Amino acid sequence: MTDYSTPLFYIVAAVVLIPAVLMVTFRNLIYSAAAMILCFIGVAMVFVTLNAELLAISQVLIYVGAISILIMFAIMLTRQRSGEIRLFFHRQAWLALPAALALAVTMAVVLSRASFSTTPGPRNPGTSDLSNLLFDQYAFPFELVSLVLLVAIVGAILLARRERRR
Amino acid sequence: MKAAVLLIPLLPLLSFAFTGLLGRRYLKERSHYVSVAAVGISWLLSMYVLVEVERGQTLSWQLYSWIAVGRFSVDIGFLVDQLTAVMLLVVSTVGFMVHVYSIGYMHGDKGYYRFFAYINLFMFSMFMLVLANNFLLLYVFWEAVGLCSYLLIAFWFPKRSAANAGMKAFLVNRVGDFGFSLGIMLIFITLGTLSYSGVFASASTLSGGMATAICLLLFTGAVGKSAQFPLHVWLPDAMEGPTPVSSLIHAATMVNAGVYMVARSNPLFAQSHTAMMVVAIIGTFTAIFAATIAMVQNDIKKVLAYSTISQLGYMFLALGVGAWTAAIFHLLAHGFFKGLLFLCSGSVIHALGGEQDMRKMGGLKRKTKITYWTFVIGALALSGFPGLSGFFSKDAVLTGAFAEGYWYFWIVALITVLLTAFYSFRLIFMTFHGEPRTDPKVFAHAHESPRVMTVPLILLAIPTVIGGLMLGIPPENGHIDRLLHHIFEAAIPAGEHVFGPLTLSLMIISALVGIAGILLAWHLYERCPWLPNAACKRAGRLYTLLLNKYYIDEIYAAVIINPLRGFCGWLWRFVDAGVIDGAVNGAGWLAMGAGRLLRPIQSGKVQGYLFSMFLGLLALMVAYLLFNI
Amino acid sequence: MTPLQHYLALSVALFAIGAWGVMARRSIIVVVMSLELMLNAANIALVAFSNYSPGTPGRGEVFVFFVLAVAAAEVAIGLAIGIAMYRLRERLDVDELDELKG
Amino acid sequence: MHSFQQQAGFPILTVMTFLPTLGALVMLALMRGRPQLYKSTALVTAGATFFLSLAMVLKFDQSSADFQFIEKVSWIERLGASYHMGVDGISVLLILLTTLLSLVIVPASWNYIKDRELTFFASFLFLETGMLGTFCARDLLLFYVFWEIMLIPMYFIIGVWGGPRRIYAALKFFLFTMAGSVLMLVAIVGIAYLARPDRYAAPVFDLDQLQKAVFSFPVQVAAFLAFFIAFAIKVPMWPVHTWLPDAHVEAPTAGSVILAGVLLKMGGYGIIRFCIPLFPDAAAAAVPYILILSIIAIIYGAMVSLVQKDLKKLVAYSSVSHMGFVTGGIFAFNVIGLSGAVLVMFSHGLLTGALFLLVGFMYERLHTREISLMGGLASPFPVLAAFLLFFTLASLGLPGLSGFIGEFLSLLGLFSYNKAMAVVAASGIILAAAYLLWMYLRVMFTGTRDEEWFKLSDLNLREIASLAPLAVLAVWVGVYPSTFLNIINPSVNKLVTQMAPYVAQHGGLLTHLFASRGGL
Repeated sequence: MTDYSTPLFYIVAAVVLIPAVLMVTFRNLIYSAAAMILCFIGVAMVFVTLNAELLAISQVLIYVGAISILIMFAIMLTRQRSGEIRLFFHRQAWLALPAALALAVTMAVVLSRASFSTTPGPRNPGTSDLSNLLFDQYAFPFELVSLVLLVAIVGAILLARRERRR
Repeated sequence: MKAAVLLIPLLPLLSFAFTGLLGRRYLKERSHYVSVAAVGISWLLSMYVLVEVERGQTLSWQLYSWIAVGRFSVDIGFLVDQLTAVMLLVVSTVGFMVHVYSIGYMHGDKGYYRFFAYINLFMFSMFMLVLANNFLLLYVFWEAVGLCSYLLIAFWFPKRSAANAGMKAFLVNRVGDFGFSLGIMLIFITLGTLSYSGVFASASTLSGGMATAICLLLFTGAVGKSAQFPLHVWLPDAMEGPTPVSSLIHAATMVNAGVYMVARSNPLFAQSHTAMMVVAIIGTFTAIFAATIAMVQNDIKKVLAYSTISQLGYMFLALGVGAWTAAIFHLLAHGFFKGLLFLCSGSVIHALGGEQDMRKMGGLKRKTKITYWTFVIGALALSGFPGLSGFFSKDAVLTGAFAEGYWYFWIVALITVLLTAFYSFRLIFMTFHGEPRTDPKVFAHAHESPRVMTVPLILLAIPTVIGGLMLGIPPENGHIDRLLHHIFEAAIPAGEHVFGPLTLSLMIISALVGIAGILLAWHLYERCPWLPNAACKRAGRLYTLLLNKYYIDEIYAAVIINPLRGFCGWLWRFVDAGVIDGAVNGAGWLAMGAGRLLRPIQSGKVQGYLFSMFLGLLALMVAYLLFNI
Repeated sequence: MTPLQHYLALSVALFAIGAWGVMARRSIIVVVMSLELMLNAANIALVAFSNYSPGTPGRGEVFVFFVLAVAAAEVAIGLAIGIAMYRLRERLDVDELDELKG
Repeated sequence: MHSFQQQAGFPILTVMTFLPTLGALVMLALMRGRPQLYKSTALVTAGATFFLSLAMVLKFDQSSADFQFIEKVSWIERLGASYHMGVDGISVLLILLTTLLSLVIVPASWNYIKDRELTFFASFLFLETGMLGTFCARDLLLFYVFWEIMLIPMYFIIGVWGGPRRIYAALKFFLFTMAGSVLMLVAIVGIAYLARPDRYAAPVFDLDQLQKAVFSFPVQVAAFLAFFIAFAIKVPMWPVHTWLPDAHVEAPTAGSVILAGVLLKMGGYGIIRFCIPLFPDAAAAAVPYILILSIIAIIYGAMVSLVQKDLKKLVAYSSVSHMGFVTGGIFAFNVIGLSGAVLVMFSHGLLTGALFLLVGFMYERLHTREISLMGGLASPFPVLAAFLLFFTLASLGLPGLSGFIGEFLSLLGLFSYNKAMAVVAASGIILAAAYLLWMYLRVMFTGTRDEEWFKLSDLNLREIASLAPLAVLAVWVGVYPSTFLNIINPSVNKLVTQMAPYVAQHGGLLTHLFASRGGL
């Protein structure tokens, strides 16, 4: 098969990066939320290119399905008078961008400097491998994560409950 | 003899305690019985001791060891010899007379008991001073006497001037005592002992320079106590105290302590000729210096005060030139007639209801007969009228100075004789002769003082008249010379003095000069009273200079007191509060400041924190890149 | 095959954008969203590494699951706080919530 | 060996030290709210402690120079610290002073304190324990413990019952002393470890062994400086004295009496007991500098007192000046100087204690300490005037009273060391007379400023009772000092002979050093 992977990668990268930038720069929250969803889909596509289908599907399920909706709810609940949304901090905004870029550059340099022993092409781990790892080697973290989720649920309910005057 | 010597100081001490404690509530106006009796008995005992000493019996008796620390051991002890006997004579007699006199003078005063308590304490300290057998004990009672003079000068303490005068007296004495204590320390360091016998025995081992240093330090004490030139400023102000005090302390006893100390340490002084010269120079200068001021003073007691300073100058002159016995003879005579003069001035002030300014007196001759005649006797003795005690003792001093070859001292002394005669009779003419210048009401009931005051005057007048004849004839080896010869033999310069034509001519010269002074005063103040004012106007600035006592007090204030006070103020504000406290509080403020500086970092903005975290991450990575940690 | 470095570059870029969003935006919700971005960037890197590195396959991907779980919990809590804050202050700008000032 | 069994039959030192604490605890526990009861208990406890110390003085064997009434019980095994108590001549005298002053202040502050009276008396009794313990401790760690125990009650006394600026004053007092004592702790631990016979033995805190240990010169200098700074702050010496006036102005009367009467002696005692015997070389080397500092203290203290407006500040600065004689006398390193220094400490305790009592009585009547607001007090209060005159004269060094003996001996000691220094120090007595008499004039003489004072009562019997013992002792020391000199002579001689070789060796070096600069 002809080598479509490189142009495909660039398309997928674009699908990820452009909405990300839009998300951050959009004035209206709804638009930035939509951009985020697009970005998550992009990420799912990246997983696909990395032969991690299971991950891609779970990514779509969780991020696009659950978390984005959650954020949409949050946006709805905290409807603000649209007028005064000031996009950035006046003070820190101009500092944040260069800082982020500097961060990116340094990380890139560090990564480029580092040497990884890499096998030539992407390998193809099946779902069975994942499940083996997940349920015997990492069983304990798995249980732990469930605990974390439990705590998060209880916490979220408590925090967001409408305060009843006692 | 031993019992007598112990009792002499003990009785006044006991009566001090008795009157002091019980005086306020119980004794009140009866508090004089115990104290006068005590001093009277002491007087009798002193006479007994004098007679014993005349018969050649001396005593050196050590009561107990006072301080014993390592090499330094000092004990409380008595030394009674001819010199002590003479001093006891003066102190006890004048003291007893003043006690009797004070009954009348202090009558009705609110602090009656306090007066007698203090004056008894003074008698105790003076007796102990004279009886002490070592330098430290002398120093102890030297300051105790200074304390009593402080208490008695500031007796009427509600009066600000009296309180200031008291403090001034104590402080100036203290300056003198500073030198005295250093002298004592030097003696101990070089000779290892402080008792008279020990020190005088090893006096010859002293090197010239050390002897001079010691003598000069001791002499600073004498200058302070006997009000000689640099430290004389306190005596005129001491006249704030009641007159009996001025008579006893500031004329007859305490001020002589300086002369006694120098006389007592004659073996030391004999070792250093320079020290003797310093004593003589200061003595002569003070004599003429004080005499010039006395001429223009208008307060009756101030005149007598300056006259005392001047006569003390005479005594130090005599000590300086080596005429030791003459100095003591003059001390004795001066004690009597100056005490008498002060008591007479007291009775004059008493008669005029407290008036002390001579310009508001006059014509008291008729009113106060006894005071007048005793005053005249005293004045004649003071100005060296032939026949009276003053004549013989002053003449002894003059001939002593001339015979030793110090003719320049003799000339200055002769001028002072003239001035002395002048101011003493100026005083008499202004107070007793001429028309009364007091306002009629006061003058109307001016009366002679009660008998309890006039009897002591008469009793003191007797020795002034016959004292000279008894002790001074023939001059140079009269009774007093023979008595004190043994004491001063270590210090008497060689050469035999016989009563020859030289001494006779000197006597005549000084007598004539004295009489000339009297006539001058008579001419100015009796015959033409307008002359003095004219003379003063013409003299102008000189007169004001003398009137203000050469501005010595003002100079001291400007040179020492005010700069010292200013410096101390600066010292406290700048160094203490500024530097040290500044540093301490500064450290405190520093901690606070640093805290306040760092506070804004906790701005509470989440973004701020995130931002600094990122910067931290960035820095770490850059560090990794650059230094490849 | 596109080499590992490309994926890493992508992950870094995404991470930087997320960081920028977190630091620059005022509303809590956008901050949370940008946080998600950063987490996804991490996921990309994880998966990339797990594929290109030797050893038992899927080691990285397993980890992504955990990241997902935690991210979900985190978003829940973040938004809950945001809503609670909104109810209190009517405004959601992060720079006005500074009660914890020193 | 002078163990307590032979001499007193019962551990007299421990009983004496902890009796006040016992009394305080009993008071705190049982007598809250019953003023008559706890006041009398306080008096009884202080009285009992005083008589115990008196018994100790009588039983004290004045011929021997070594420590007596020894009590030694091992306290912390592994640290080598033992509960080792013992007294020699100098500590006996200072203990007597402490118990006397503590007894005297109880009646004096009978109605001076308005609120929380019980804790006031209790804290004084705790303070007394701290002081007595410090004088008896023969073990460095024990000494440090008592040194700190002493600090806390004093802090409260100034902080709680003080005047308007009491917090600042109490804090300053505490921080100054704390800074010093922390330095000392470092030195204590240092030398304790250095003095260990071998690497694994327990550190040595016991003074007897420590004195045998020989430290190298730099160690000696460092340790000496640490100890000396702690004690110099307490003395107080010149540069570190600024806490004293503030502490005195704000402290209540009884607090000032104890602060001036005893706490200042801690510094002097500490120097004699620890700095000199443990680090002889360093002490000998430091002599000229310390002498210069003490002379500055004498002159500076006297000069600053001249311009003080507050009576208590004046007396506080005069204490700085008097304590200059102490350090001057000590570091002259001869028997005369050292006995003089100890006597100055004893007499200064009596006199300044009495002066503060009098200032307190005046404050109770006039409610002010400003000299400018007073004037002519002698007419309305003759007895008060008499007592104040007596103690003013004693403290300006009038011969025949206690002040003179100490000062003269220290000056004489200083004189034999170096004449020029002694002359400058001796000028201090003129300044002393100046500021004290000037104070007396402005306060007592001149016209009475305010007529109501005549209605106020003069000193009552209780107040005279608290002053009388101090006056009697002042006269006793002045007239017959050998009773006190015999007590301290043996230990003074022992210390001087012990220091003689070092002074000779170092003396030469430094006088040579000074001579070359045409120095003193």
